[in-house]
Amino acid sequence: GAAAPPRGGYVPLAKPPVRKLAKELGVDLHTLSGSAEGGVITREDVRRAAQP
Amino acid sequence: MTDAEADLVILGGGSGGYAAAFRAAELGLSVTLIEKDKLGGTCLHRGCIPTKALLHAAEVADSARDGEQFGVKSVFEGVDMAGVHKYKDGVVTRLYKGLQGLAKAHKINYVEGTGTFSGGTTVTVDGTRYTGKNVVLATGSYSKSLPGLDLGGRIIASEDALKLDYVPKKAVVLGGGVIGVEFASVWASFGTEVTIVEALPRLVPNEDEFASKQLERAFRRRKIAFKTGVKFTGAKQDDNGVSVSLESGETLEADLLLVAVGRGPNTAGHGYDEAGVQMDRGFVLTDDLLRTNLPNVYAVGDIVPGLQLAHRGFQQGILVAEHIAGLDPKPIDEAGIPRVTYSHPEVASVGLTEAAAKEKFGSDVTTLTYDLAGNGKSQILKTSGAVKLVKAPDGPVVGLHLVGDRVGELIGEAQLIYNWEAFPEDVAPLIHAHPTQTEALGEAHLALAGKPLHTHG
Amino acid sequence: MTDAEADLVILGGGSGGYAAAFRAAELGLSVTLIEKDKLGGTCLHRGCIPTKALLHAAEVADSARDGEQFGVKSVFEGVDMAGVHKYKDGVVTRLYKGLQGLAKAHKINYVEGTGTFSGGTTVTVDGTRYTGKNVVLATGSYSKSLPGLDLGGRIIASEDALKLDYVPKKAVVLGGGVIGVEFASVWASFGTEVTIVEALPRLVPNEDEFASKQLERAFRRRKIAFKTGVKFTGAKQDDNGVSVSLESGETLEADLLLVAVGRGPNTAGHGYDEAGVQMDRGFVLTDDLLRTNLPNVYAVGDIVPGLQLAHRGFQQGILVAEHIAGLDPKPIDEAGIPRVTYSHPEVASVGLTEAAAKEKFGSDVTTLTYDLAGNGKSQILKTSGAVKLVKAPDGPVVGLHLVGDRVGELIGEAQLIYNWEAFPEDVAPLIHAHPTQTEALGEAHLALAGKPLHTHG
Ligand SMILES: Cc1cc2nc3c(=O)[nH]c(=O)nc-3n(C[C@H](O)[C@H](O)[C@H](O)COP(=O)(O)OP(=O)(O)OC[C@H]3O[C@@H](n4cnc5c(N)ncnc54)[C@H](O)[C@@H]3O)c2cc1C
Ligand SMILES: Cc1cc2nc3c(=O)[nH]c(=O)nc-3n(C[C@H](O)[C@H](O)[C@H](O)COP(=O)(O)OP(=O)(O)OC[C@H]3O[C@@H](n4cnc5c(N)ncnc54)[C@H](O)[C@@H]3O)c2cc1C
Repeated sequence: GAAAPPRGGYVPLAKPPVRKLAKELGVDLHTLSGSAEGGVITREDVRRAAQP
Repeated sequence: MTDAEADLVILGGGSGGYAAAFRAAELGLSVTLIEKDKLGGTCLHRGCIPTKALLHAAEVADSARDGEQFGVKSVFEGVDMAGVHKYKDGVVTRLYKGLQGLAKAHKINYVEGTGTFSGGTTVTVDGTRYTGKNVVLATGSYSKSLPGLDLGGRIIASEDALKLDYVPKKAVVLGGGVIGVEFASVWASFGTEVTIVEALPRLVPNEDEFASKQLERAFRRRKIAFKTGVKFTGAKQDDNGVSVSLESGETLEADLLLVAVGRGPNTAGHGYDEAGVQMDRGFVLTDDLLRTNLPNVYAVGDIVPGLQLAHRGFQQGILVAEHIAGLDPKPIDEAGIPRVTYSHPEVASVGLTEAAAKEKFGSDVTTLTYDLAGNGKSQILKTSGAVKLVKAPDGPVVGLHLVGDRVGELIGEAQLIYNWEAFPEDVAPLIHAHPTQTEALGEAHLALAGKPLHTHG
Repeated sequence: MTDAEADLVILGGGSGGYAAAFRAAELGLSVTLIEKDKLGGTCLHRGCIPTKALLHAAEVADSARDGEQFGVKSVFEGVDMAGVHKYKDGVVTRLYKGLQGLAKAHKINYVEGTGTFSGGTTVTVDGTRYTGKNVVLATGSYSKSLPGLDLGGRIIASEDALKLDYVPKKAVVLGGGVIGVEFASVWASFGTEVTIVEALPRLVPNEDEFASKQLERAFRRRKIAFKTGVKFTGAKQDDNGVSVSLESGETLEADLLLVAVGRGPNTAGHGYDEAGVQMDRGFVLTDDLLRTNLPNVYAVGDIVPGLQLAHRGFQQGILVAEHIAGLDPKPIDEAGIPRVTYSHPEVASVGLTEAAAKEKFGSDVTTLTYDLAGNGKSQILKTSGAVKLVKAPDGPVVGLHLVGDRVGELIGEAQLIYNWEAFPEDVAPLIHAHPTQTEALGEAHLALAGKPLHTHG
């Protein structure tokens, strides 16, 4: 069909389990810049951000 | 008998109770587990396992009957119920032995007997008082009936249906939920003429409407009759059969009436009421860490309102043990618990139905349905069905619904997607193994991400 | 004929070629797809799909033969090869129609004919020059043989094995990789006495050693003979049979010798060499965005060194199309592509073998094996096997390996775990649906996270 493809919405630059971890640790991914290739936010980035 | 103490006293050795026991023991707690019947409870002895053995025998029967479609000269000459029971009981026995071994390895103090909750954190068995630092109530559920409908003779519940030593010619199944649908499927495969009666407007009414429609279509093709949106008014039985009357005025004649109208919490007569456990219509009320209103008293499994599933019991049991041991377990998202109906075809889901998602996120929820007609492996299996995804507006996939033979095994992947809050864009780049049924999940996510592969864009 | 132009000219309409075509069209590019035989290529017509149809017919045969174990009075009276082919061809035809419909819907300029890459970005078919802004080479692969072993008569490759109109009494399968193992499995189910000969020390030698051991045990039980670590030295055939000699001095007599020693890249005679495409032993060399050494010339699928799998071709085709369209697709992690051998039992894996992980991460790699004997659904299916996890030190799960009937469908979940770099602790709280085979994956992760549920701690 010719219909425009559905928009997927915003995907933060982290793999799903890391996003889930961030949520559990109360870390807002939008405040982080990822350390991995392509700016991907890693588990370590999240853990570091979660430290008091 | 002398009284005994433990970190944890658990009343009921079913899925919820034994999971709590094993996990607590792993965490170094001393555990007393009280069970009046058999370790493993409903699921192992009268539920999940024996029904799935019947369903597999049913699959074997169908496969032999349909061999010609695949070029295989196979003949189906009927079912030997003694043989079916031998097979089914063999599976149960082996798993039961394994479970008993685990209880031993975990050094659980296993007490055989009927326990009564005596208040505080004490359970009494035959006069002996078992006092724990904490108590877990896990007494499970029983097959309900309807007012005026007494079980007995030709009117049976799932427990008896599992033991039947013959294949009924005609059966009426009262209730189109998971248990009713599974038995209907088994019997139809064994050669029974089955009619399902369901008061709600559709089969598997807790599922997304899409799943009901798919299942109903498949059952129609299998000549499994069903009457939905119609109330049962009464049943009469004699030596020749049972006659079931409906509000519509219709009467159904059969050899057997299976009553599968739900399961009630087994919470009466065990001292709960007397001890002041807060309950609602017999279900024990808890907070999201499974704590009852009484200090150090928890409840898990089918007695807690919500999904009545064995793995929910496992998950709750583990959570309670970890909480008691001082870990910090997260509350369980009930919607994240996968649900499978193991009929032919299977129905599997995790997350929200479209209706629930719209209630939660508004009308901008998007959905996508991928038909198994486009899935090579499903074509090879000659099964039809579909996958439906539900997506929150600018958000992750919040519901996955599948219908088709063997799709129950796809729920493992679906469960990760829902619980890890994946976006279609997370799944889309991961091209699935060809040819598998998992590709249907893959294609659905590809399409939802705006990059369909084997579908019209 | 007038010459034609397009954004993208693709040589070869197999998995890799058509995926590139469809995705490019979705992204608004004009596409010419040149195919000399049938859209769908090896996988649909001579590979994945027809073999899996045979394997399902084999499953139906086994099921009928073993019905008694499940209490089902079924009889297996042999295989009707004409019926098997009708079934198999029916599946292929339906999927072929679907694929042709998709090509039409995507407005692909489909050119039937043999193309020659003429350098630059031009492919010539019967004198007509098709020039693209970009060219994708996707000419696939062919069944190899060994020096001095000519195909013909009783010595056949997979293409002929798929068309066989009888069930051989005795067969020798040369090669214990995925194709050899799958045919061995089919024929054994159909009643053939099979011997596999593999030069490397184990069956499915690309898999983790664990998987080879599990598969070999299962094949031994099925009375499928195999000789590993032994080289083939020659074969002779006459009217009565074929005799296969081995380096060990042994001679095997059979009706048929299936040569399944791998597939070579189909890159000769299409102008690649002449145009200066850089190749190594016939494979086209590319960078991680599938670019050859020539500007605007890409290669995908079996002609590119690596896993020869249809869904790898899909993934590569999509990547190339997206790259050409100016998107920014990420390079593919070859280890993240799921691998399934669809024999009875199945072998499935994603990520690294233990050996590869140790090479990459050192000896602190941990592994965990969970036996399907503890998995209820596998017991119900009467299948044995196991799940093995490989974990990086202080890191995620980097390898998942499964053996057992139907475990191919679990690779969807495994694929997410590997590619999303999940830790066992991420998976552990998600209790899997009971009773499914996915629980084996769940239990393995629970155990690896230090909180086993249905295993000894
Ligand atoms: C036919 C059928 C099929 C099912 N299929 C599935 C399925 O496929 N998948 C799934 O997830 N779920 C299935 N279920 C549901 C599943 O069996 C239940 O959710 C699960 O068993 C609940 O676990 P539980 O620990 O709460 O209770 P139970 O398993 O019922 O265990 C309670 C235990 O407590 C004991 N007990 C009760 N009172 C006392 C007392 N006073 N003193 C000592 N002991 C006591 C009982 O003997 C019993 O062993 C099925 C159920 C049925 C009936
Ligand atoms: C028996 C068998 C079983 C298999 N099972 C599986 C499986 O279960 N799962 C899996 O993932 N993979 C499986 N494979 C592998 C899979 O088939 C291949 O990986 C896949 O087909 C590769 O795709 P491709 O596009 O590179 O090449 P192909 O599919 O081989 O397509 C190449 C196409 O190019 C055409 N062509 C070649 N030269 C020219 C020319 N000069 N002009 C025009 N057209 C040309 C050919 O006709 C062909 O259609 C199997 C393979 C075999 C042989």
